[in-house]
Amino acid sequence: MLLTMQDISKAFSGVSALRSASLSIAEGEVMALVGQNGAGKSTLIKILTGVYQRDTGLIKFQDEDVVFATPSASQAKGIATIYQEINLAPQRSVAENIYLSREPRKFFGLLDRRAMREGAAAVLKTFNLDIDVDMPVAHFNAATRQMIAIARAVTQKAKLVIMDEPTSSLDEREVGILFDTIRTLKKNGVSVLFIGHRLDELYEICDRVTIMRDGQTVAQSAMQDMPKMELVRHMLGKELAAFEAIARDAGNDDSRPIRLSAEAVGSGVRVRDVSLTVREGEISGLAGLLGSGRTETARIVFGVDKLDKGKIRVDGKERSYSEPADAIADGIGLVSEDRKIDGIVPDMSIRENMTLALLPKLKKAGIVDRARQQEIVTRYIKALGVKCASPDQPIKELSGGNQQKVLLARWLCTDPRILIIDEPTRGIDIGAKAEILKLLRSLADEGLSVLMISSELEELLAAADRVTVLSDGRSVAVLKRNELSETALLSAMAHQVN
Amino acid sequence: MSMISRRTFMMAATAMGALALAGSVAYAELPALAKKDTYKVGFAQTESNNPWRIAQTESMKAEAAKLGYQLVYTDAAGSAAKQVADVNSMIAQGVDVIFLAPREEKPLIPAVMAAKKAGIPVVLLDRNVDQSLAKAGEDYVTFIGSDFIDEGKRVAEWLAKNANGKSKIIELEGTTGSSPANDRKKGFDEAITAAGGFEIVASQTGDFARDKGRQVAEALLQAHPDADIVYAHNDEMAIGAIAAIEAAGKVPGKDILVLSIDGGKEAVQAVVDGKIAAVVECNPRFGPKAFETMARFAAGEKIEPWVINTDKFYDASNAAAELSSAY
Amino acid sequence: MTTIETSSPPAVRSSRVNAAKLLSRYGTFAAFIALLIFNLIVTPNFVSWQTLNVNLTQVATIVIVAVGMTLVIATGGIDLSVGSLMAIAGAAAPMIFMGQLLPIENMGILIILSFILPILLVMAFGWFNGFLVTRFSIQPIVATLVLFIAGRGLAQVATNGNLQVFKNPDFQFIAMGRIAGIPAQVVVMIIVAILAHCLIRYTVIGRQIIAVGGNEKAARLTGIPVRRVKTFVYVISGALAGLAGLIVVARNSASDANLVGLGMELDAIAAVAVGGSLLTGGRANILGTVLGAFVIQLVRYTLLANGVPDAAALIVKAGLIIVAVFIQQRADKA
Amino acid sequence: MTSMLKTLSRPFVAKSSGDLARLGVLLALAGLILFGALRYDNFISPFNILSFLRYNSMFALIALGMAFVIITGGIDLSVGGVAAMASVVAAYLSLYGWFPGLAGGVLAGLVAGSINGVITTRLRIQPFIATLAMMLAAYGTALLLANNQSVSVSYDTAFTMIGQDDFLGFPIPGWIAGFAYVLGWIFLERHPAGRHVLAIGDGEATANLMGLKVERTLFAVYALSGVLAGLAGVILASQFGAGQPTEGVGWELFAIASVVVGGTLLTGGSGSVGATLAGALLLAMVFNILNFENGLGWISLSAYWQSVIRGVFLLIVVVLQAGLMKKTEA
Repeated sequence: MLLTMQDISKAFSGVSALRSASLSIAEGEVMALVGQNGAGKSTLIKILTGVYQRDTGLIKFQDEDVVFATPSASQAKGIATIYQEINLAPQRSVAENIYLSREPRKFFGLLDRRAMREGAAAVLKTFNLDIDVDMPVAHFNAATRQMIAIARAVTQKAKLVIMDEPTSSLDEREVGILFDTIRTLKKNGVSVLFIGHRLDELYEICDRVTIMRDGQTVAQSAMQDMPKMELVRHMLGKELAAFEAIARDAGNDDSRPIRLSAEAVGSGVRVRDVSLTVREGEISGLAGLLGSGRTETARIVFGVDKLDKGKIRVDGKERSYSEPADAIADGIGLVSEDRKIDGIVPDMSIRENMTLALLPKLKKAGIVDRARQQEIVTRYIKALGVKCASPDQPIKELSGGNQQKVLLARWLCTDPRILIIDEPTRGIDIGAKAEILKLLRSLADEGLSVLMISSELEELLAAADRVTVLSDGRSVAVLKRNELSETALLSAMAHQVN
Repeated sequence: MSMISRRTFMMAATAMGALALAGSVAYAELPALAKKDTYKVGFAQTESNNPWRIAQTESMKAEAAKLGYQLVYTDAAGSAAKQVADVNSMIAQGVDVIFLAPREEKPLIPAVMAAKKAGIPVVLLDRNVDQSLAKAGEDYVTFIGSDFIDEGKRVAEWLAKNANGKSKIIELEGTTGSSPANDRKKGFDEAITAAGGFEIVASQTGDFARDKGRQVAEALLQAHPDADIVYAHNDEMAIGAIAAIEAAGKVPGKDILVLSIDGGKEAVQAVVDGKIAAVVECNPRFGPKAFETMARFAAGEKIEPWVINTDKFYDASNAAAELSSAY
Repeated sequence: MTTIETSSPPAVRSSRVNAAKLLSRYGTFAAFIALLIFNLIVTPNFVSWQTLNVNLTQVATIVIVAVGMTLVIATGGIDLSVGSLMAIAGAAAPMIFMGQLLPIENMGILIILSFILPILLVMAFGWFNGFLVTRFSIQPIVATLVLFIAGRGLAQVATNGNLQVFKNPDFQFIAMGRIAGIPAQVVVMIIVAILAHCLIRYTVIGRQIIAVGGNEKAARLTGIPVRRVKTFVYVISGALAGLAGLIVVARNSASDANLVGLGMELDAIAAVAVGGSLLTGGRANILGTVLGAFVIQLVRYTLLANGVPDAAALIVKAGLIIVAVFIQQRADKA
Repeated sequence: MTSMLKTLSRPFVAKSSGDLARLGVLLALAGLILFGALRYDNFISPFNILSFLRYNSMFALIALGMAFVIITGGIDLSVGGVAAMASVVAAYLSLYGWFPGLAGGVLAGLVAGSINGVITTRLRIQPFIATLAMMLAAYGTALLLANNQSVSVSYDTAFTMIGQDDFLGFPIPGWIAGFAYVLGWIFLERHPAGRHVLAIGDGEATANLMGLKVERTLFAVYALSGVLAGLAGVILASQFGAGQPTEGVGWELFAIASVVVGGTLLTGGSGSVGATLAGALLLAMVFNILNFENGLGWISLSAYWQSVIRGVFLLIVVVLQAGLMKKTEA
C-alpha cells in the first residue's frame, strides 16, 4: 500500500467531523472517494495534506508513519492536491504557478527563468496544451487552469495526486483529456485519489472506491464489484430511485404566453447572439458546454452585465435593466451559480438571507416589519424543508443543499413571475437534488416561469419542458420536449466544436 | 542633466562632502551680505498650526512687503528634516539671506552649515541651535529671540512672590518632545523648586492645544482637587484650563491661579478679566527686528550673538493698559 | 417534502469555546468594569459627579464619530477623513454666525444655519468619499486619504489658519448647555448612538449595510443598491464628523482649523475595533463601539489622573487595541 | 480565502493594466522634471538634485518596505514611528562608532517589524490594526528612550558620514537607497522568495495550499519593512545630527501614497519596485516644485494650499489609475 489511513478522527470546536475514517491506496491505483456533502471527504483530505491535524488515528505513507504539519510537508513527501476551487495564484504566470515553491534556481539562488519557462511548456505539451506560459493564469478558462494544476502536480513528481471534483468545471472533451492524463499518471506508477459526484465518470476511470458517510468510512471495494445502486445506497444510507421524469407530459405547449424573450442578445465576447423564450408555467432549460455563455446570458437578462445589442422583452415589453434591482422590480429573480461568491451573506442569519431581496417590500417607514418577516421565513423553512436549528442560525453553518433552499426561498418569497436558476443542484447530494427539481416543477405548475441553466444532462432531460442550447455565445438549437434526448442534446451542444 | 558640466557637478559634490566635516570644525568665515536695494530673502518656517506661528509668518511677510523684498517662504509642517530640505531648496534658488526659525536645536545644524557653505548668511529666529555645534558670528549671523527657559523661570519667579499661600501646581506641558515644552518646563520647574514651598502635583501634556489642554485640565483637576495653581506652557492651553476650572465649579483667579506664556490678545484680555493671573509674552512679531538686523549686517556692522527680543510681562498691574499692544 | 430527519444532537461545545465567546461578548464590558474598579481603588477622588461629567463630555465626540465609522466599517470600508471633516465643519460654523459669509442680520436664523450648513457641507464631502469609492472603485483607505490630506488644508485656507474666537451662548448650547441636568453633548451622543443602533437593527437600509459588508456581490444580485448604500454610510459618517466638529468648537469658544479633530480617525477606528466590529465588514456593533470608546476614554483618564507620562500612555493604548482585537477574533473563530 | 475568491471571480485582468499605470507614473515624473527645469532657475542644478536625493532617500527606503507589505495585501502604518524610534537608538549608539549606530538603528527596526509580523501572522490580527498599535508603541518607546527630546549623535565617530557624506560624488543615503532598490528589484523579480511574496498577495489560502511558507514570508515582509524603516531612522539621525522621537509623523501616508501612485493596488498580488521608486520621487518632487514656485515670488502659496494641492494631486492620480484599470479590464 502506498497510503494507509486508519481510524482517523477529528473534531472542530467540539463538533466531530470525522469518526474513525480510513482509506488505503495502492501504488498506481485510482481510488474513488465518494460521499454526500458533509460526509467528511474534505476533512479527510485536509488531514492527509497537512492543512488540518488529526485528533487520533494513524497515517502511513510509503510504509512510514507520518504526520504532516503543513501542506508543504506533505508536498515534500510526494502528495499533490488539486482542490475544487482551483488553487493557483491568478496573477502569476503559468510557468510560475507550475513551479511555485520549488523553482529551478541558478547562481545565488536566483530564479532560472529559462528553465522554468521551457520546463513548463514541455510538461504542458504532454497534455496537448500549447499556451503562452508567461501569461497570468487568470487569462485562462477553468479547464485550462485545471490542466495547469495537474501539470504542477506532475512536475512535483508526486506519488499521490488528489483531485477534488476535477471534472466539475470541465466539458466532455476536456474530461476526456483529463482522463487520458490520469491514465498516463497511472502508467507511471502514480496513484490518484479521485473525488467526484458523477457516477459514470467514476466507473470509467477508477479502480477502487471508498465510500464515506457521516464522518465514517462505510464501504471500500473494487469498482466493478460495486453496482451503481449499491454505491448510492451506501452514500445515502437508503435506496433511491433515479430521477423521475417530472417534466410536463404535454411538453411543447406553445400556446402559453411568452413571459421572457431574448432576441439576438449580445454583450462582450462571451455572448454573441442568443435568442431564447420562456413561457408561462414552464421550465425552460438553457444548456451548453462550459464557456458557451449560459451564465453570462442570465446575467445580461438580470441586469448585472450590460446589454450591448439585441432586445430583451418581459411580458412583451422591451426591457434593458442597468441594475438587478430593476429586474427584480419587474418580478424576475436569479439564483446564481456560485452560492459562496454571489449567493449567501455568510455571517447573516437564515432569516436575513432569505428576506434580503424582499426587504424593500417589508418596510414600514423604513423599518423592517419583524412580524411579517418571521411569518414568511417560518412558512418557507417549512415549505422547502430547510433543516436548521433556528431561523437565526448563521447561514454559513448550513449544508450546501439547505443553503440552496434558502436562496431559492429568497426569490420565491418575492413572488416572482420569472425565476432564473443557474445550476440549481450543483454541489448538492442526490437526495436534495431530486427534491429541488420537484419543487421547481410544482412552482411551474403554479404558473412560475423558470429558466434553468444546467450542465447536467439528466437534470435537463428530467425537468425541462424545452431546452435552448448555446454554443460559443450563440443559441444553436431549441429542443422541445418531444425532441429531447441525450443524443439530441449532445449533438446540439457539440455544434461548432468539431 | 547634460547641460551640467562634469566639473560643476563634481565641485558641488565635493562641497556637499565637506559638509560633514563642517559639523565639528568651523573653518570658514561667516558669509558676508552685499548692500543692495532689494533682496531675495528666504524664510523657513517650522509649522503654521498655531496662532503664534501665524502671527510670526504674517509679521515677516508684512515687513518684506514693506521693504519691497522678495520673500521665499517655506513651511516644514512640523518636521525638522523637511525644514533642512526646505533650506536646501532655498540655497538652490540662490537667496541672499535665510531667516530660519529652527524647529529643533540639533537637527537644523546641517541646514545652517549648508547655507554657510553656499555663502548665504543665516539669521535664526525664536529658537537657537545647539551652541556646541554651531556658533553665532561664525556659522550664522545671530539669534533673534527670547529664551524659553527664561520664560518658564519668569513665571516661577512671579509665582514665588504672588502665590498668596497657594502651592499645589498642575502643569500643562506643550507637545511632548518639542523644545519650547522642554525648556518652559525646565525653566519653571528649576526655579520653583529653588523657591521652595511649592509642589507640582501633576504634569501632563496638553499638546499646546486648547481642546486637549481643557480635557487634560478637567481630568487633573478631578484627580487633584487640592490643586490651586495651573501653569500652562501656552495661552491656548491656559484658556482651555480656564474652561475646565469653571466647569469644575471653581473660580479662576480666585480659587485657582492660572499662569501662561505667549501673551496673545485673548490671554491678555483674560488677565484683564482676572482669569489669568499672569502671562509672560513671547513676542511673535519678528519682522521689523529681523530685517533691521539684516540691514545692519549688510552695512558691515558686527552683530551681537543674541539679539534679544524683549518680552513683556502682563499681570493685573499692567494688562489693561497694554491690551491694545498685545498681538 | 416530508423528509424529516432527526436533527443531530445539539453540538457539544467545550468550555474553552464558551469562555472565548463570553470574553468577546462581554470582554469590552468586563474591561470597562475592571477599569472602574481599578479607578475606585487607585485614582484619588474618582467617585464624584464631576468625574462622570468630565468623562462623558470628553467621550461624546469620539462616540459620535466612531458611530459613523462603525457604519462605514460595516460595509467593509474605512473613513480616514473624519478628522479633516470635523475641522471643515468647525471652521464653517463660526464664519456663518459671525456673519462673515451670509448677509443675514437675524441672529436666530444665523444660528440655525450655522448648524445646518456646515453639516450639509461635510455631508457633501462624505458623498464625495462615497463617490470615489463606488464610481471609481478606489479602495476606501486611498479614497478617504485624499480628503484626509486636503480637507484640513481647505479649512485652513478658508480661515487662513487663524483661530476664530467667539462667544455665542446660543450656538454653544450644544456643548455648554444642559438638558435636564445632562450636558447637551452627552444628550446628542446618546441620541446618535440610539438612532444608529436602531438604524442597523431595525431598518431596511441598516440590514442592507450589513449585507453589503457581508457579501457585496450577493447584495447586488438581490437588488440592493450597493452604490447607494455605500455612499449613504460615507455621507452619514461625514455628517456625524461634522456634528462632532461643531461640538468641539462650541466647547472651546474657538475654532482652530489646524487642530480640530486632529487624530480623531485613529481614536474612532480604535473605538470600533475595541468595541468588537471587525474591520472586514459585515458587522456593526454600535453598543460595542460606544463601550469601546468608553474604555479608551477611561484608560486615558486613568493614566492622566495617575500621572503616567504621555509616552507610556501611547504604549498602553497600543497594547489595549491588540488585546481587544485578539479576543474578538479568537471568539469569532471558535 | 475571500481574497482568492475575489481575484478568481474577476476573470480577465489584462496583463498590462499595472504596466500602463507604471508607464503613467514615469511620464508624470518626467513631465514634472521638465516643467521644473523650464520654469525655475537652478532647478536641475547639482546642488538641488543631490540635496533632493539626500533627503528623499529616507522616504524611498520606507516606500520600498511598504511596497513589499502592500504586495502581500497588507499595510504597515508603523513605519514613521519605527523610524523615529530607530533614530533615537542609533543616536545613542553612535557614541560607540558608526557601525554600532547603524546596526542598533536597523536592529530596532527589525525588532519592531518582527513584532508586527508576529502579531499579524500568529495572532492573525489585521495588519491595519496591528501596525496602528505599533505606531503608537514605537512613538511611546522613542519618547521614553529619548526622555522627550532630541538625542544628539556623536560627531566624534564617523556616524554622521552615513547621512551627510558623499561617495564618488553621490550622497551616501542615495547610495544606500539605490542599493536597497536594486536588491529589492532582484529579490522581487528574480528570486523565488520574491515571487512567493507576489503569490501570497494573490491569495494567502491558495499560496498555503501550494506549499508556500505563507506565515514565514509574511513575517519576513513585515520584518523587512521594519528594517528599512530602521535604516531610514539611521539616516535621519545621521543626516540631521540627532535622534528625533517626534519625527516621522505622516511618513506612512507618504509611503502608501508612493506605492499607490506607483501603480500597486492595495489588494495585493502585483506591484513593481521601480514604479514605487518613481512614485516616491514623484510625490517628493511636488514638494520641491512647490518650494521653487514660492521662490518665484508671484504667488506665495501658504502651507495650507500645499496640502490641498497634495490632496488634489493624489486624487487625480488615483482617479486616472482607476480609469486605466477599468479600461484595460473591459
